[in-house]
Amino acid sequence: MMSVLEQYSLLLALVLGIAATVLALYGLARAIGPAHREPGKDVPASSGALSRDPVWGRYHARYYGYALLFLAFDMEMAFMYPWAVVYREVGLVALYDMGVFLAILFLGLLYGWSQGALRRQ
Amino acid sequence: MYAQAFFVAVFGLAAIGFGVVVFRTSSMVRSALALLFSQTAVGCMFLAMQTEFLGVLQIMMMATEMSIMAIFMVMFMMDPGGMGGMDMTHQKRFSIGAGVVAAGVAIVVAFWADWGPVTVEAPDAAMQTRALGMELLGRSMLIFETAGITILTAMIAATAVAIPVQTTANSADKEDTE
Amino acid sequence: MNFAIVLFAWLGSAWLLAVIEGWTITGRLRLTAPLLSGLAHLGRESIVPRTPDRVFFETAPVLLLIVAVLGAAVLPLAPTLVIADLATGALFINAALAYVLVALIMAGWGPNGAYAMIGGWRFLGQLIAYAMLIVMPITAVAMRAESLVTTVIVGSQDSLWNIVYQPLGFVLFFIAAMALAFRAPFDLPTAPGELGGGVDAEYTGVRLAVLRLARLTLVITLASATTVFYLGGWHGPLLPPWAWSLIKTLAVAVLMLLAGRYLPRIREADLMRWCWTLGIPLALLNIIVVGLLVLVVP
Amino acid sequence: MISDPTMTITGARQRQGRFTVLQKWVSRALAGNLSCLIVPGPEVALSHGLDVTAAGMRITATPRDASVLLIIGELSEKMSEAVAVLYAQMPRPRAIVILGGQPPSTLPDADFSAGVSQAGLIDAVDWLKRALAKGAFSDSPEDFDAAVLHARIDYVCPMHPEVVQNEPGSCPKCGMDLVAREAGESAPEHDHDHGHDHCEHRHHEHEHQHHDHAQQHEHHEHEHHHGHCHEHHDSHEHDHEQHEGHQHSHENHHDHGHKHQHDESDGDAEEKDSGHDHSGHHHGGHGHDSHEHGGHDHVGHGHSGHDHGGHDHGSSGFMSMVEVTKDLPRSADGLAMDWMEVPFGPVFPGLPGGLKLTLTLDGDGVTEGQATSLVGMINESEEGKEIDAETFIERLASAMPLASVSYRLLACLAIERASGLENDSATDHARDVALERERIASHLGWLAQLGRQLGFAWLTDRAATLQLEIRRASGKRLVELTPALQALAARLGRTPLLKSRLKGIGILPSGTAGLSGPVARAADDAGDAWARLWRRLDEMTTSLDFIKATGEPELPALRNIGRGSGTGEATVETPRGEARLSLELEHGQVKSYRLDTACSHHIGLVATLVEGRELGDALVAVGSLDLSPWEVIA
Repeated sequence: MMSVLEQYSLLLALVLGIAATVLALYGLARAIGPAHREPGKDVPASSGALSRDPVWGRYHARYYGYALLFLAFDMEMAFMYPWAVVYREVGLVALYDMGVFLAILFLGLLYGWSQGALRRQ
Repeated sequence: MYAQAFFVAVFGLAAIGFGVVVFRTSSMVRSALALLFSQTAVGCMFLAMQTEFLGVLQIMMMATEMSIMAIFMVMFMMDPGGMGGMDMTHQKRFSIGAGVVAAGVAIVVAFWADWGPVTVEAPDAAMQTRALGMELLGRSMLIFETAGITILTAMIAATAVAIPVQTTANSADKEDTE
Repeated sequence: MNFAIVLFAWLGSAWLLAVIEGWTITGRLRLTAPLLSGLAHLGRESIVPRTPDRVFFETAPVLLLIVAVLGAAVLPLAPTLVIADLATGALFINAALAYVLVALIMAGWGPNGAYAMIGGWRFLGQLIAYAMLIVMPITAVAMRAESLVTTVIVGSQDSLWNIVYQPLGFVLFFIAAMALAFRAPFDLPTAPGELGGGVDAEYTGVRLAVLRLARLTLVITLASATTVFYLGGWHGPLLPPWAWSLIKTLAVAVLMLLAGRYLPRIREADLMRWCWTLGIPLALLNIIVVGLLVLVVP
Repeated sequence: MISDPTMTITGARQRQGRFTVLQKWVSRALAGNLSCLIVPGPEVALSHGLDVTAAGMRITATPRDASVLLIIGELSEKMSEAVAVLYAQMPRPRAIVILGGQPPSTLPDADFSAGVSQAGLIDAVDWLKRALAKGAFSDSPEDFDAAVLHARIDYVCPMHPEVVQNEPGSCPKCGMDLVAREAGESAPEHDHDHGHDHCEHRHHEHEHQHHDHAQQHEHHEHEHHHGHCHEHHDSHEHDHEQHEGHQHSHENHHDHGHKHQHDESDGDAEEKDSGHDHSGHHHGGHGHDSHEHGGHDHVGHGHSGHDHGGHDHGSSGFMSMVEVTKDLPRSADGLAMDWMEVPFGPVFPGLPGGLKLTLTLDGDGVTEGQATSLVGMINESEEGKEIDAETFIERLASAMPLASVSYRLLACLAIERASGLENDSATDHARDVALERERIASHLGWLAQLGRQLGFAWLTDRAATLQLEIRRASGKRLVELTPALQALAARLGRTPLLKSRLKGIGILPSGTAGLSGPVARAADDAGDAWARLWRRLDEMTTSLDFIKATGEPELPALRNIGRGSGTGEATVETPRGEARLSLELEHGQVKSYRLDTACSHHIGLVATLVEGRELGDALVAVGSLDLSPWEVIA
């Protein structure tokens, strides 16, 4: 059995190994031949029209209502996992405790729903 | 022990490095993702310090939350692509001063605080998670439920502020402007 | 040693899956097809679009591959056959797979093209829809196993697989996993018919090969996660444990690949609405039902 | 048939040194993995009876993924330009195959050309495999360049958009100096009129932008195009020539270690401002904008980028977001966003080839859109040019690849009426059967297209297989295929997600003007995309019943009209709606004609269908009209 730190190092080695493999592949591809630079080739493909105009602008994400509620739900997960691990051991108190917590969150969801946060804006 | 210190240092430097990138770029998305990777590096520091649950949680939560921050920045900031080369820093003199003072305070606290005896061996990661759960359901239950209420408040506040209410007056108004 | 065996097993499944995918599309079973197709990708030019954010463009495929493999690294093939048996394994998968989103945002933003950018931001919406349906069912799984360790989770299904114990959780998790893998019918960020390739659109040559490999690995990782969390992992009669793990994983992966052929792409608005107004209440219900079961059934 | 003795394809990759072992392997792999981009589109291949997948090529959605450019039929001038862009964006090694047409002037010679037939296609694939295995790498690959890849400059009068000249000068109407602009893509948009009140502002803005572009491209011409980043903040060097002072004065603002390119837009903004004589441009970037085009700032034109840069330099403290965003377009929920104009087409996998849909997107929502056809037939009878009746029929049929039998029939009927021929019921029946058979095939083609749009691979495969089978099937064979068609319809009824995808999308109520064909008939039900799907499936059944009752199909051929003269008019219910042809016949020659089709009317409905919809829904709505760009009469 490996120690925890050894396991982390293994994961880190995996990350570095993959990065190195990919770089090696890129090197191989480069050895086969370089990309030929030509006009129009490096413009993002847009189905036959040459659109050189940049698109980085203020982007209207229509799901921002969901996004706001999601942030709250994401936060809640910090509590759920440790709770789940000791749940059986603690028993009914844990269910009751978490029930209250989830009910509060569900209330928030219902409020958002009623106010129209759960739709495309 | 030395390996741990080494990795803490490496990830710490990475965190600072990405933190610098946050302000050195004029692209909002780049800035947001640099902040994300800075936070990820902090999560890796937690891992190197053998607080596994905290580290993994940090790595997980930041990915989604910083990405959502990125989209909100793209929605509401001018020139999110940074094509205008906008400088993201303001009030340079004041902020440099504030930064230096804050760093000084942090260093002083770090050296002066009584950190207690160094733990020879950190408890097993599985034990940590279990202990955290017990804490949540025992002594800290009230804090835990208060957090629930706080999150609820945040949800209600966010919804009330951000979501336009559909009333008849509102829709009539909208038709006027169109 | 384990490391090498597991890595080899993952590579083998990726290859098999690629063969099967080719089979469903062309109708011919060619064992060398994935290798030839990879080699052909190497032979094509890898165009870098006139991209003002080259860092993003270059990082995205590699990041996607890394997180897919990291996710698989904590999933066991057999009781000891796992790269890293972390104490927070179930959480770690979530953490690794959250970076799929980061990779897609990078791939979408990098080329400064409209199709790709819309694809990237669409996937953020998709994540907001499916993420809770990954996290909440896993919580219910952890409740039964009393642990986040993946090997313990498989061990807890010794007598009864989770797919029977918590079928609702399985259905939610499986749908969410398909959405995470952004395969059809959840291929909103790549959608050929709507975005002409979306986030994939600007990748060519060797970068495209890496991207395709990453997407394939992602499917395997998610199929393996489904196996570990719901299908009893290595449990099964006669065959050795690793064989059962691989068979189940491949079966789930093929199911994920095939389902998309027979379904039209989901509307983004529908996906979000259903996930939040139906999925999350059901996931909460699943937690409560499992909570009662855990306490009532010894 | 062209065959190069050295077997090197025109789009070969550069080889460095000798042909290495690695390159040899890769070439073989390339030969075994042919993927093709079909121009104008896969639906045209299907309607010509070409089964590209069976020939051994994978059909791809984008040029980036393609190694073969497969061109079917003759291309219009605008399509030739589009095809040059697509070819330029394909990664090497790449090859061109042309079936049944001349190579467009914008492309290099075809690597392989043949007639439109499955045999020709199979030959092409065989040839390509051999050629790629041997000649994917070359010592001296030719550069590909086309005029469309560089902007052409037109000079227009700011007051009279109809005045367009090739050279600078003054307007013949008002004497004002002509303004340079980029020709091509954006040109038609100048002329269109949505009837929206902000339309006028957009005119201004376009010109403004073109002005900008123009200068940049003039510069490129000096440079002989050896720079490859022709994006428009690339006018850096150009600025140096004329505005060195500006450029240097801004250098110190750009010490972020960011890419150089970003700096340049400031210079751009400066130049634009000075050109318009705005002295206070540091603070007034937006003021200038607002007076120019009244609050319409499309990102696509890069205004926002420049202006924000300007803001920052001038501001002493924090900027007010309210102030800064007041000129941006407002979305329905009141948020100020940048809008971008995105082309979908002419070769877009989700739409029929040749149809170009231009959408103004606000996030992934459509604020406005319009469709144009790049391949539409021109409704003109060239004065003094009389066309032989047979030639006229052939020409009309080949101009409408998606419904050639219907138009062949239409032309035959009109000519026969003009020459005063009586109807012959036996011929009529056989022709009607052919028409109904084409209706089934055409609707199947639409289903395949729907499958491509929705990523519903099974539907695409199934519908395409049936379409290929039915195209030229005998009456008996058609009757045999009835169960297969019924099974397809039943399957669609059971498919989950399909209804939620189509229901309520693209609603056209029954009163809408200009509706015809299945679209009109579906308007009597719910009038949405779902109703149109079922209307078409119903029509397939009805057509089958008609064929069962009537007999064998026979392709319409002109009966002997002698050298008759007169005028005649005929209407045919084509798969897409009613087509009407009136013509004047003189001694067996068509003197003049006038054609009116359903698609010409339907294409005008696109703007109302897409407005305010989500991008995916907008595309489904447009797709559900079953527009054939060929049948759009200019």
